[in-house]
Amino acid sequence: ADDVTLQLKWVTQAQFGGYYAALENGFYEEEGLNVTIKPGGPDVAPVQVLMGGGADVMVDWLPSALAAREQGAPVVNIAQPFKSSGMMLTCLKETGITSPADFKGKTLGVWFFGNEYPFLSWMSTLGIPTTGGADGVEVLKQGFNVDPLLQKQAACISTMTYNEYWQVIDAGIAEADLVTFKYEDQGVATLEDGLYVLEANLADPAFEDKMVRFVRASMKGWKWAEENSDAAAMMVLDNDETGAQTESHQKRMMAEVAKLTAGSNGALDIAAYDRTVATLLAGGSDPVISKTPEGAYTTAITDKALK
Amino acid sequence: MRMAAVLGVIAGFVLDWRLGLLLAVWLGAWLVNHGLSQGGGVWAMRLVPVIFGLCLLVLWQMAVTLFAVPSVILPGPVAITVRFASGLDMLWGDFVQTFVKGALSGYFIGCGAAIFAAIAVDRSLFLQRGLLPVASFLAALPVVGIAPILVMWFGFDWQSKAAVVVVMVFFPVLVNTVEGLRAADAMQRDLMATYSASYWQGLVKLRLPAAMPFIFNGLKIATTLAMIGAIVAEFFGSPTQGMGFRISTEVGRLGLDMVWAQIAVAALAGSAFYGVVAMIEKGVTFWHPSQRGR
Amino acid sequence: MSVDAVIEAKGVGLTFQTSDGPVRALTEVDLRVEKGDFVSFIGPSGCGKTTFLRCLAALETPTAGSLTVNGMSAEAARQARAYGYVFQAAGLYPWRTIGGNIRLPLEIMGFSKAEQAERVERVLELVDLKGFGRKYPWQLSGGMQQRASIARALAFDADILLMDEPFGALDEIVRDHLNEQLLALWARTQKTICFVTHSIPEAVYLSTKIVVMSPRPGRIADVIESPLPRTRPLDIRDSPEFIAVAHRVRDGLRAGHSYDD
Amino acid sequence: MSVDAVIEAKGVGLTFQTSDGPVRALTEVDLRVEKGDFVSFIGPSGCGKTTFLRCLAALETPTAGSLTVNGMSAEAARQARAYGYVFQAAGLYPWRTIGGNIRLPLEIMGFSKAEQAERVERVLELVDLKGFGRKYPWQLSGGMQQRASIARALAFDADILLMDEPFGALDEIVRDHLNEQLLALWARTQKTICFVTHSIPEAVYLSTKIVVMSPRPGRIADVIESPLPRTRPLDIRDSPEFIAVAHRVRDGLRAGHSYDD
Amino acid sequence: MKRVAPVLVVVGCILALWYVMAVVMNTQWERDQAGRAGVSVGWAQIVPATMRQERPVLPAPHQVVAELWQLTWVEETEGRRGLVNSGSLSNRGLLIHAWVTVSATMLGFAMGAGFGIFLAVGIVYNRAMDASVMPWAIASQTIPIVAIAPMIIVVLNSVGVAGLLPKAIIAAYLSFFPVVVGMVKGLRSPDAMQLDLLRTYNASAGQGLWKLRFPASMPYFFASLKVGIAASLVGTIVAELPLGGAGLGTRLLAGSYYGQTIQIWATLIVAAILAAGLVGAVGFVQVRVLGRMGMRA
Ligand SMILES: Nc1ncnc2c1ncn2[C@@H]1O[C@H](COP(=O)(O)OP(=O)(O)OP(=O)(O)O)[C@@H](O)[C@H]1O
Ligand SMILES: Nc1ncnc2c1ncn2[C@@H]1O[C@H](COP(=O)(O)OP(=O)(O)OP(=O)(O)O)[C@@H](O)[C@H]1O
Ligand SMILES: Cc1ncc(C[n+]2csc(CCO)c2C)c(N)n1
Ligand SMILES: [Mg+2]
Ligand SMILES: [Mg+2]
Repeated sequence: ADDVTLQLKWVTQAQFGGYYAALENGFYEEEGLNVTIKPGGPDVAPVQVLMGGGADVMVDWLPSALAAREQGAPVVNIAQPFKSSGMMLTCLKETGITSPADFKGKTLGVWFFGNEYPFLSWMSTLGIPTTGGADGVEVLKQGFNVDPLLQKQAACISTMTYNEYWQVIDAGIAEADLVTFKYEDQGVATLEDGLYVLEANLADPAFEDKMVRFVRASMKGWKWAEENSDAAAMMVLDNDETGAQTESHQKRMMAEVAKLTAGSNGALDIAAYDRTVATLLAGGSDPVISKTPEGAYTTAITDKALK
Repeated sequence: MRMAAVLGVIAGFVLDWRLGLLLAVWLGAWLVNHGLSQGGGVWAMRLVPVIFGLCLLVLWQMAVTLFAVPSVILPGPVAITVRFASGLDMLWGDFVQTFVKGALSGYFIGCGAAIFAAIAVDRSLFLQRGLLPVASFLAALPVVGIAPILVMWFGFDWQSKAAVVVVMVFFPVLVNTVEGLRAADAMQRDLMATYSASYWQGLVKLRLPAAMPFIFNGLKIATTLAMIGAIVAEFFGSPTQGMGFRISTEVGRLGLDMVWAQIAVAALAGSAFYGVVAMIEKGVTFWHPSQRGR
Repeated sequence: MSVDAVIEAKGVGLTFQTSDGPVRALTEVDLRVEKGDFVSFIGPSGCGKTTFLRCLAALETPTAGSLTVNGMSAEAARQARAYGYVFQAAGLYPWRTIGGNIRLPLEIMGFSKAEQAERVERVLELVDLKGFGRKYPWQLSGGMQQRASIARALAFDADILLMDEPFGALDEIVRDHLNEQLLALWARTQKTICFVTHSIPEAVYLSTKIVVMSPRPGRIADVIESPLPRTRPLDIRDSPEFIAVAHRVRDGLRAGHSYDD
Repeated sequence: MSVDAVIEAKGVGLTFQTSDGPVRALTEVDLRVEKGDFVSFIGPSGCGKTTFLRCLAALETPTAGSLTVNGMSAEAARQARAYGYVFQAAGLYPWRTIGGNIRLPLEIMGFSKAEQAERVERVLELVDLKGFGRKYPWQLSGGMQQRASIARALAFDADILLMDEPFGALDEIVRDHLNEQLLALWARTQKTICFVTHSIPEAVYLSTKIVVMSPRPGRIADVIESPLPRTRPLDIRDSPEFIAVAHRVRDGLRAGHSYDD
Repeated sequence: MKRVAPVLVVVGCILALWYVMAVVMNTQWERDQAGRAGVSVGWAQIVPATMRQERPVLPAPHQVVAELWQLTWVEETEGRRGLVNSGSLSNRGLLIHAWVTVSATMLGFAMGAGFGIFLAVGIVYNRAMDASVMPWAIASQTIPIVAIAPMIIVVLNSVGVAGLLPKAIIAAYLSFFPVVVGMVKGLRSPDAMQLDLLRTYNASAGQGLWKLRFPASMPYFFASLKVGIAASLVGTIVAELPLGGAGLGTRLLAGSYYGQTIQIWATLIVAAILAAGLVGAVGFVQVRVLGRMGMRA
């Protein structure tokens, strides 16, 4: 069997349920692949791992992948299992925020480490400076969890529909006490969890073939996970070496993630891609990328995989 | 010895000419240093560590260039220097946020508190027996565990960084000071007793001066800890400025040259901080044999 | 009695409690020292000389017997700052200059700044160290340091001087010299001096009264009143009286010494 | 000459280069020591006694003059392990037992295990420490430690014994005792001994030859051949010859001593 | 008893203070919750409530103890993956994580101590190393290795260095420094006389090292090993953060992602116990070795 190593963008959790489902159900094996899934973490840059040869393929968000491309790391999107974005800004109602116009003068929690690009381009489309002051927003580098909101250190924090949002709820704050702004609804959605490989590797037909099989099996895994979300969540749990994940949280996450992957067959939606690029380029004085990327995706893999 | 080194270089060339080249440069620098240190002039001895450092930088650059290491894995010193020069404003802002606000304030508070605590511990046998073991247990708590908690307690800005630094430097300074306060020998103490000096007179005129070499030991260790503590704490939440913030963000953005520029700032600032404290030590403990010897 | 007893010890004993059990350092020590006496204590290592001096200075508390200094308890005498103590090693604080070291007791006892300066000058002169006030201890030779430490003990005009082997670490010639100076000082100031030494000639040369001690546990083996005159040139040491006293001291010492160490 | 010169120094000088400029520790030292001599070096502190002994042992290299030990250079003699050196303090390694300390030079010189054990036993007996081989240094008194260090220097049968104030730290009685023992040992083994001391009686009591040195820079002021017989009971020290020699030594010392320290 | 009582009293005081702080720090949340629910609460409700929050700012001590118990004994005996049910230690409990961390710590410590001793010997015996190594060793410790550890781990991982080794390298980096400093001091601790003695025997450099410098350095050696092993543990935990496998570091972080304060505290306590245990183990060896060498430690 051919070895494939997949580097995740984050720790083992239901966000990556499709890959674990494919692994546990033997879909990779059926394609003649021997897949290793490496969990990521808050300080792991998947592109670095890829460049260093530690993985063949990685899960990453399009904005950070494009930024990496500009930095001289030639990564290419080969498939896009996530159709819609799960990113949102969650605010406490008591802060009086009802629309993005109310952000001015408030403190917002934002994830960095390459996850800040969607936020920055949103703010620049809104024309709000992120340097603080009465007309701008004060930005905090949000840590790993939702504490800043609970401790009221920030008026709003970044959350994912499938993860942090539920942690806020679990902490005891009612949905009615929250206001959320989905990037999807604000028209600034960017493509999330896609599969990326190094451009140079694609020239090798054997590698290309491996990826075709990998994408095919992965998508089979995702579709299975959408159907059987509770069972997929248990597979995630079984693969969690840290032992810190809880069953209830992962089941719920799997169900939420299923909503984001629904409708994707793995092929990159070119229109969505162009929209993401446009959003990123529109970044005002400090755009995430400075020129329209060339060759940042290929449909060749999905074309073959989906035949 | 020299023979073996030359053979090593040749073996390197045989395996891979790039490896051989690296080894040859290393051997050359080593021979120069060896010669200088045998010669033994004051200036020659100053030169030795400089040559050693330059040699490391040259080897690094050569390795990166010869083996074509991608810059997102490890940039070379030249690229880092260029980024350093072009990013001075940003580096300065981050430096002020992390070092001046976070590390220094935490350092002063932590060291001050530790010295006062040491005096209290020294005064009371009870505290000595009770507090020291407990404090040493608490000192074993890893920073990475405490940092998120302190960020949660003290907020995102430099105050929480200072708090982490306080926690980190407290114990080494405490232990050294307690030990130092015991350093006055029995005869020196008896002398105070024959004058029937009060506790405070004994403390100010004998025990604190005698403790200074020990206290400075602690203060020197604390300098490197302060730097590290302030940077690490920023990983767990920070405003959008600071050396730790920049390091973690730029790793995510693959701006490795900026990351290394920050590391260079940290090393320079840390070494300078250490040097300053060592200089003050020299002034304060001029009387101690370890200072007189040199 | 016509003369004042400066020190009066009756049945003094001291037992140290150690982890290996009690150590009897002194037993049944009776001694009377009069004003202006120069008393030497001599005896084998570990016989309790230092311990007895420390009892006098209230640095240790006897566990038996009674001890008065200047008619009060040793502790009261210490608090009244009745004596100056000179240790075996000079024990100067290295972070203070010679002047600063001599000033130390004066600062603690609250003398005025002017008085401090004046006294420092005076005692520096007394011990022949004029001009060395601004040097640090390590910049002086051992003999000079020892004189500085004597100056320190003299600075605050205590009547009693307790000296524990002050010249132990010096060479014979320097020692002779300091012995002469000490005698001169004693003659000038009429202080009462208690002096511990290992050297028989030194003890005989200096003292009006020699206390020979024997160990296990520390006892007084002999008290010898010196027949020598108060003014003593160095070559008195070749006189028959001197040699006779020295012999008596040596015999006293021999008796108490066992050769198992 | 009929007897062998074990040590021959001609115009030996040594200048230390220090950060404060050169320090002349020795100048123009001429000395001849014959086999079986017991030579004492005496002189004020800092006159270069230790330095000269260290030159003999090739621990320092003279900067002027010529020096031969057993007919070869001092360095060659060191490499031939021609002498045993006894330092002022006992200098035993605290992590080795007394036996282990004595064994140290034997291990280094590559004696066989059996030979080591045998020699350790022999020298322990020689210095009266039989049965203490398994004790650690700190379990012994100062005098016993000093004897152990002498045993260590004796263990490998060097002809020359260099001793730098070996009894400086001991009390007078113990010192007398060790002096007697050292004389007995010397008589038994016929070694050549160079002995540094500060004590005039000790020098006179022990030596066949007394070298009086004077400082700034270190020179030989006087070399006194002792008229005393080789066998010397302790009370020889009260004899007129002894006192005469002692006087001559003291005068030699005085001459070289300045009282500025 | 004389030794234990003060410790108990101090621990008691800390616990009392801890409870007070728990109430103070957790009150805000209770008030906010009440405010959001539109009810008013008094101290009588707040105080007990602050001690049983699920995500307290500061968990009460008994909550931490309960969590510790839960994550060790209960998990291993009753857990689905516990020792009793699966035959192997559960990765939900803390024992296996502690073990993983300890093994990397020991490996790193061995590497670091070995390297430190090597450098120290070099510094003492070679003038070129003496002049060049120390300033750079100091500078190396001012590099915030803890901050760049994740990157280093990723890079090492990508060049195929995986498993215990990358963690051990970080641990070694942190632990070599105290060993160098202590050992240089220790190897230089023999005084001039002890060194001269060997010269009079015409001993070789190797003999000087084995028979004098090493034995003389033992007290310094152990003192620096104690600092070194604690540093090694910190290094391992830091190195584990980005790895996502087993280990206390990962576990701390995992607790952090999901805001499980109580679990973080429990993990922290385990880490501190480990540190104390490791330092204690070194101390045990120290007493033995120094005792056999006739030194009173
Ligand atoms: N603090 C102490 N605890 C226990 N034993 C002590 C203490 N101080 C002294 N001793 C013991 O008391 C005895 C007398 O000691 P002391 O120091 O008075 O002797 P010394 O006559 O001054 O001897 P030396 O001439 O060596 O100075 C010794 O056996 C010593 O071991
Ligand atoms: N390594 C050195 N560097 C510089 N000067 C030195 C050194 N060793 C000794 N001296 C100086 O050389 C002179 C002679 O010293 P030495 O130790 O030989 O004297 P000594 O006669 O043994 O004195 P003491 O009786 O105090 O032991 C002194 O002035 C001393 O300061
Ligand atoms: C430092 C840090 N960065 C990002 C996240 C949030 N997060 C959790 S899952 C996920 C999606 C990754 O594909 C993201 C961005 C975090 N909690 N902490
Ligand atoms: Mg004494
Ligand atoms: Mg000498």
